[in-house]
Amino acid sequence: MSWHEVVGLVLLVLGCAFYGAGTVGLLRFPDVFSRLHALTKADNQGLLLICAGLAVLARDARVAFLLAVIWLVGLLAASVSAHLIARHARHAGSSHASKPERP
Amino acid sequence: MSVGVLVDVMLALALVGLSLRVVTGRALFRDMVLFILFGLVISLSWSRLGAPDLALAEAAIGAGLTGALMLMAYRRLVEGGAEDSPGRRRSFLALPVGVLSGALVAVIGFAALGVERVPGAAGTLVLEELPGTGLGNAVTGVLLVFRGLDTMLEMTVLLVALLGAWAVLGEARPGRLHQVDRDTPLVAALLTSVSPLTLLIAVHLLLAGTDSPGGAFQAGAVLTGCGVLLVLTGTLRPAVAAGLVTKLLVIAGLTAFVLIGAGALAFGRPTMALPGTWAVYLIETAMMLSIAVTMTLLFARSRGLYPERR
Amino acid sequence: MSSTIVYLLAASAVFGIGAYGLIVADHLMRKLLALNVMGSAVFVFILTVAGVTPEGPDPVAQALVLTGIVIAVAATAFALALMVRMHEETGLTSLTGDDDDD
Amino acid sequence: MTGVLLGLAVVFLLLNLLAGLWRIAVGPTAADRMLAVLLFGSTTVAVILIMAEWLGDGSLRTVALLFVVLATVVTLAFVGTVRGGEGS
Repeated sequence: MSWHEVVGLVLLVLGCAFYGAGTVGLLRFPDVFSRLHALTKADNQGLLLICAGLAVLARDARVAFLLAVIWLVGLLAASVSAHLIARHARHAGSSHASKPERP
Repeated sequence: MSVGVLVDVMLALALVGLSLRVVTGRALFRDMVLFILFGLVISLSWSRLGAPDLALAEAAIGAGLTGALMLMAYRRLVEGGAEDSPGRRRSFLALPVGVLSGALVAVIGFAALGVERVPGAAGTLVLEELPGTGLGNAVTGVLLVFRGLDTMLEMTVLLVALLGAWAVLGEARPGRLHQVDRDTPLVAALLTSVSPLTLLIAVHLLLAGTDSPGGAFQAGAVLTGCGVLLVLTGTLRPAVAAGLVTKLLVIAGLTAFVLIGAGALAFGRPTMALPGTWAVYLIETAMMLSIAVTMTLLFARSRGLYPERR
Repeated sequence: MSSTIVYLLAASAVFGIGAYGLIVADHLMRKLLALNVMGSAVFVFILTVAGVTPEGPDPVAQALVLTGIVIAVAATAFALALMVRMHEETGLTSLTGDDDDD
Repeated sequence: MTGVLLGLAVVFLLLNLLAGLWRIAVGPTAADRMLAVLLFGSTTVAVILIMAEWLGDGSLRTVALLFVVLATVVTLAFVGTVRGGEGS
């Protein structure tokens, strides 16, 4: 295994760890907003690390550029989505713990 | 290779589990959300099976558009006072029918897998003949060159679906869409950055589609995503009547197909024989526009759209 | 080869589940969900059974499924329009006529 | 070696997806479910990107790009569907 494979795989594993943490947060945290907090870390940081790792593995400027674009757009989409959902949740008045079942 | 099979098994389990929850769930909204995830997993399966053309279409349509369509229809039902009834019919037939039809599919599948592959099968023939068409993507080749008639008829189906939807549309009610609040600047930022990007990707898919994964359907689906985004944010508003441009765009794909396909007859060539790569690009562009406009109208549940004036 | 069998079994199971749901469902939206699930199962089935060429799955099967995906969403959109209109006219969301029984 | 590790990364992320389904099953609010969908979508993008490297199919990166670009459609449809304050 050459150095770039090692570096790429390490970044990839770190990214996966962030996703794992995000999932744990989604499952274990008590209310919408703290879950949101956990999840956005996975979205931003996890995807960044995975993209960086894959770019190092691929060793191709075009691929690296595409991965950068994917991460940037993903960042934008995730922030807007998270913002909209948080607003929605606040309007729905579910800021404290859980409310009974109903879409 | 065993890791590959492990991935396959996980995807398969996710598919079965999700479909089971979608079908037997007790809250309609939740089941629609699960259905969206089902589309995501199907898209992952296409990626895994080595069919990026399908993964592209599924990502835009299966995971995005169908889900958005259902959520909007659900919204209208709730607005109209419909109850989210978990209603379920008791039927002694249901379980046996489900089990038997599943078993039947499995039996047919295993029988089909057991049949020995002959060298002249359609797929290999296509790959053999492909260099003669000037196209590099076998799927696009099948869609436009080898089975052009099917694709033309598909455009007809799309048109009929739209006409049908127009026919059942209420008279004076151009779908009242509930727009997303626009007082948050993020939505505007999203629109200004994402909609040009979707256009770019659509054009890229269209042009790349002759040689690599992509093509009119995928490009049309992406463009539909852009249209739906604009409708959802209220940038495009439903109109009561269809304008001339809208009507022309809706029939553009079918028209291009008929003109070029039947025009071949006038020059003494077989029907649907395309005269060259330029014809492929022309038809694909027309199809992309038709698909995008038709689907966006189906989504907005209106006869036309007009841009919001501010 | 074994992945083919995995996806074939999954497609069969999902198809059966969809068929079950189609019969059991009362709400039209739920019937539509079941129908779409069945459709996806058929797509997976077609692609797995069609076999592979050196350049990925059989291109004819891929074109067939691609067509199918687009038709399915068009049909779904039409069915949803029909359902919404029916609800506007009659206030019902199921074909049995009695929404409330469970 | 690299291939196996990439495959294992895919397996790990798929396990995350399966675990996230639990949040959708229990809710309790619609917003919770949409959050899970958000994570689901993001994880799907990561899985497809890793698959592109793993299976050596570069066109899968376009699929991933499409996913991130259209990820907001469903969220917007959701926010437009389930009105704030309507929840129960």
